[in-house]
Amino acid sequence: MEKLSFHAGDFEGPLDLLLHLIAKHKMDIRDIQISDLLEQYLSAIQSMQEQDLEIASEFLEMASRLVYLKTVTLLPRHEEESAKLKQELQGQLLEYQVCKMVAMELGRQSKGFSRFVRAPAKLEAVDMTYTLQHSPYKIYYAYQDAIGRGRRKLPPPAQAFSGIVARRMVSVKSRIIYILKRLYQRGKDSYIGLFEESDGRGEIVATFLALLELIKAKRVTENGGQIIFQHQQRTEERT
Amino acid sequence: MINPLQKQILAILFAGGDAVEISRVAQAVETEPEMVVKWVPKLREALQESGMPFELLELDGKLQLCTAPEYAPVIQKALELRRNQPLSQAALEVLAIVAYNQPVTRSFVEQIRGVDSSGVVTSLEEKGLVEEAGRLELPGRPIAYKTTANFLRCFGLENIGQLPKLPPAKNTAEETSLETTDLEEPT
Amino acid sequence: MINPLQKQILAILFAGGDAVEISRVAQAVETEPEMVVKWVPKLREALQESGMPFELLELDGKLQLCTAPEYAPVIQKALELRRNQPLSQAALEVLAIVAYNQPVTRSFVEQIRGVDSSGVVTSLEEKGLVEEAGRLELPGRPIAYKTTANFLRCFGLENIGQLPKLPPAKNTAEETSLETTDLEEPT
Repeated sequence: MEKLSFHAGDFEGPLDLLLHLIAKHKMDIRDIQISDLLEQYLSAIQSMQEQDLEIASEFLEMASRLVYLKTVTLLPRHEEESAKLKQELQGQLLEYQVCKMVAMELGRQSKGFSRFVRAPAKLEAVDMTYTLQHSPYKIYYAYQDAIGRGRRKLPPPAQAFSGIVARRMVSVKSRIIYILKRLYQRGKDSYIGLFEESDGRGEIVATFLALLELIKAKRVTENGGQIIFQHQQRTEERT
Repeated sequence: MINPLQKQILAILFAGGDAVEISRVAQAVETEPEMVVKWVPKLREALQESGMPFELLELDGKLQLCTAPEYAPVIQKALELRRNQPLSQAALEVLAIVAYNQPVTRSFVEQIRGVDSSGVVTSLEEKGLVEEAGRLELPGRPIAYKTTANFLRCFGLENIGQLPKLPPAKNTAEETSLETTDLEEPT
Repeated sequence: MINPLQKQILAILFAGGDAVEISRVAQAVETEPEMVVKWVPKLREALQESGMPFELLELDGKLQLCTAPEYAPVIQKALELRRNQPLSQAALEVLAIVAYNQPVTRSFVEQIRGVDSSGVVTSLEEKGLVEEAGRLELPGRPIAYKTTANFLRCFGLENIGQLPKLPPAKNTAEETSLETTDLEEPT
């Protein structure tokens, strides 16, 4: 096999080296022959070593990844995993290839820093003193972020629960009382009317469940969209 | 001839040095941001007609006054500025990843490039081409990066939407032959 | 209309910012210093006639391009509008590190955040939120920073002791249950 010669900094990383090998050996990026690629990759690494080039750990990591991929490919009943690993590598190579192309295009488009700007004028009179007001907790949370812990490790503030608590408050029982009160005054009400004052999905659902309960208990009847209050003796026992 | 408010705008941009938000310019001269935007062509014309070697750039909601590119050599000579080294391939790759995916974390960049990129990100930050864009709601709350107004200026763009179009998306990559993934010319 | 060499002079003075020696300008545009001096009235006239809000000053063998004095108020207004832009995440973090650990050096801040933070420190100084607190007795005698009285004012504190207490130190953090983190309700 042809002896490859490399120079330090020739490649941005293992993906760059792989793309180079794939192009050089006219392989199809979407149909990589892992054993061929591994062989070429290892010989490239070896050639770097022979030249006493410092090999970044990423190159060695990629070598072990390729070895693993080849092993999996050879094992029976591992077709699925090997296909998945191969696809991962191909996806990464394709992505990096796009990155390289875009980088090249950006480089071409760079105006070479040829437009000069001024340094901002130093004006003695300008008062830059910050005057906005913040809670000291802003500083506390920023500190948590800065030391990499993030605010997720903090107990959630009470208002985070407010939504849950508010929804729990709408019990079916409270809506049964609401419907009964409403009907007791008017004798009957339209179906839609019962939901008029409902605030939010939770309350609507609770009202509907309350209505089902009342119909089941025969406390109300439904007739053509009208909900009619039933004056029954059981009324007193039930409440 | 430009009107007094327009003169004030030029004065602000001159003294501001960096790109100044259009909204801030408008507030200072007591007019609407829309008016300031409307005046940009007029101001460019005035600079041109009076033979000023300056350009007025609109960069993503900001305005910046800078010298026209043809004066770069004489400025470099007079101010004894080192000729700017073109950006390295590594720097361009990182810039490309940040520009097209912003806001992004350093580990996202490293995942695509397959190599540690912290040094490159720091140097791009020092060059004023990328900057911090808060932290992402991800484990460890990693710092996100975005490109700057200075990046737009250096690459002759007015906003990120003017970046060259990407080759077809990944999911169609199966059918796309490599030859067709040529980048389109920026318009 | 001004000639190409005169345009080059304006470009140099713009980019130079501060006053630039006439001899240096002359050398860059490849002419005699006397010529440059002779062109000064011509350039002033051109700026005046085209309504540019700029002035050309000649002092001590140097030239400087600056804004005309009557624009100082509007420039001041525009720059001051910047001062009360809410603090960025990066600025808040640096401020928090200084606040909880003062006096601290810039390199301590950078060590904690893992990124270069020099620009942020400068801008916090400009905003009167942190200030120098002498030099530390460490190699290189680095500058230490502390928060200011204005910092206390902006965050509604009477003294640094009133900052929300930090959860127990890192090494015990793993075993600490969430409930024990002594956090008062934000008001």
